[in-house]
Amino acid sequence: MKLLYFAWVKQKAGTAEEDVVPPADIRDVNGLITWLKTRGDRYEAAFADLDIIRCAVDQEHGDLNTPIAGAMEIAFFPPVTGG
Amino acid sequence: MKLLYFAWVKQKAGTAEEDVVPPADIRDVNGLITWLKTRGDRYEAAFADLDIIRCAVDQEHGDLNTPIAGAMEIAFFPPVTGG
Amino acid sequence: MIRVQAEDFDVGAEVAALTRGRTDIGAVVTFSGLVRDVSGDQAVTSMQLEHYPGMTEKELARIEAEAHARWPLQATLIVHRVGELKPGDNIVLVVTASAHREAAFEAATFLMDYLKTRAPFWKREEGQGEARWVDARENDGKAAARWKHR
Amino acid sequence: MIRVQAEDFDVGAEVAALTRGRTDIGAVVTFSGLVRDVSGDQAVTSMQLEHYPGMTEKELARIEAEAHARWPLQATLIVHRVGELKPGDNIVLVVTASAHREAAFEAATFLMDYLKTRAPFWKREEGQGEARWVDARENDGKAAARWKHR
Repeated sequence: MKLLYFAWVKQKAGTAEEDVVPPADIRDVNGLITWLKTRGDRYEAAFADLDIIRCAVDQEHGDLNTPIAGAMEIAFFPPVTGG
Repeated sequence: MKLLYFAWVKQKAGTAEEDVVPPADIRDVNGLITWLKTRGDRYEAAFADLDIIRCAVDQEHGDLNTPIAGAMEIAFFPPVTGG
Repeated sequence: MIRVQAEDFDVGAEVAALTRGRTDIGAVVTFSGLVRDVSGDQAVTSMQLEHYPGMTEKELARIEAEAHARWPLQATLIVHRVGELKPGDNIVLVVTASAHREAAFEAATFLMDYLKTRAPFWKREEGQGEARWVDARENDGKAAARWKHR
Repeated sequence: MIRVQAEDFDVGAEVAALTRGRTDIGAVVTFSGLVRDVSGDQAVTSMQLEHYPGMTEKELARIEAEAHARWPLQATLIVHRVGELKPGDNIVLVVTASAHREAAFEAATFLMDYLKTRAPFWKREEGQGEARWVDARENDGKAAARWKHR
């Protein structure tokens, strides 16, 4: 599974992109974040306030409850500010 | 006093512009129209349906009750259709 | 700024002129009105735009001033063509510039709603061998009325 | 039509391309968003536009399809720039073309409201020696929410 990070989430996570194999019992975005936070301080920092974290699963907007089974690409980013 | 006519009001009245001296007891646009209609069939035709006649007194939108005392220029036209 | 002219206009050139050298404008909205080849169910081959010289400019200036009184606008432009036009030709251009998009969108909508019901222009369409004066749209009156109590 | 590009755009050329040779379009609305030299009370000397390649195009296409499902539109265009921009530079262009102005105005407003809250772009402003990621505006969320039940 490919993870992507954008804007300040990328800066805090210290990476733009990484490949991970989360444990098989992780079912949704919320579970994935909980697992990521066990992997180091920079993930703790990136995901400290989930109110300002947005995500996309396979390039479609998702939320904490979106299932991740079969997903190829999951992205984390702040609320968008284009336009 | 100068009278101006536009669009189909001009076509029915048979003139674009004319100078008139209405009787001194005519106080408002309604009185002016009533007087104009006594001047011939083409005015009767132009002012047959007052629901679709609009007017301007000295280049500001008016209505049947707008006073005409001191007015230099009064225009009659259909509802506008620009834009 | 107000212009009544027979000549065509260029949306891009007008926007560029309004924003050139400025860094306080965050949003520009333009509206262009064009001649269509049908009106109701009738074919249109040409259109004559008549207006009331003198009052037209005054009324457009009043409408523009009203927009500036209602919204924080850095710049506005109204250009209206007169004379003979063909299907596909430009008729009217409204441009609004503001710091934020809400004011630019609302002011442009307002300018068009008011222009449609207050600016002294009249369209005469030709097609299928006959000419007819265009009737005012009831919807235009309703669109203008919604700004009354805002 | 959707474009994500580093290059600038020309509003007039885009409108001309959309309307060329057509006589069924009565109304064209454009929205241009520009970089301002202040953000809140902070000076801005440059702006970086980051985006999510792949998802950006998909999301803009979804937003555009939603507008076509809601309004009778002859044509639409969304152009969004990425990379480094300076105050006064264009950021985004939305163009809507319809037979009548109501649809063109509403669809352009809708496209901007949805783009602001759904398209994966992030602005980073620089000024007075520091860089900061722009916070989302609460008003943008409210503006987008008003289309939910229409």
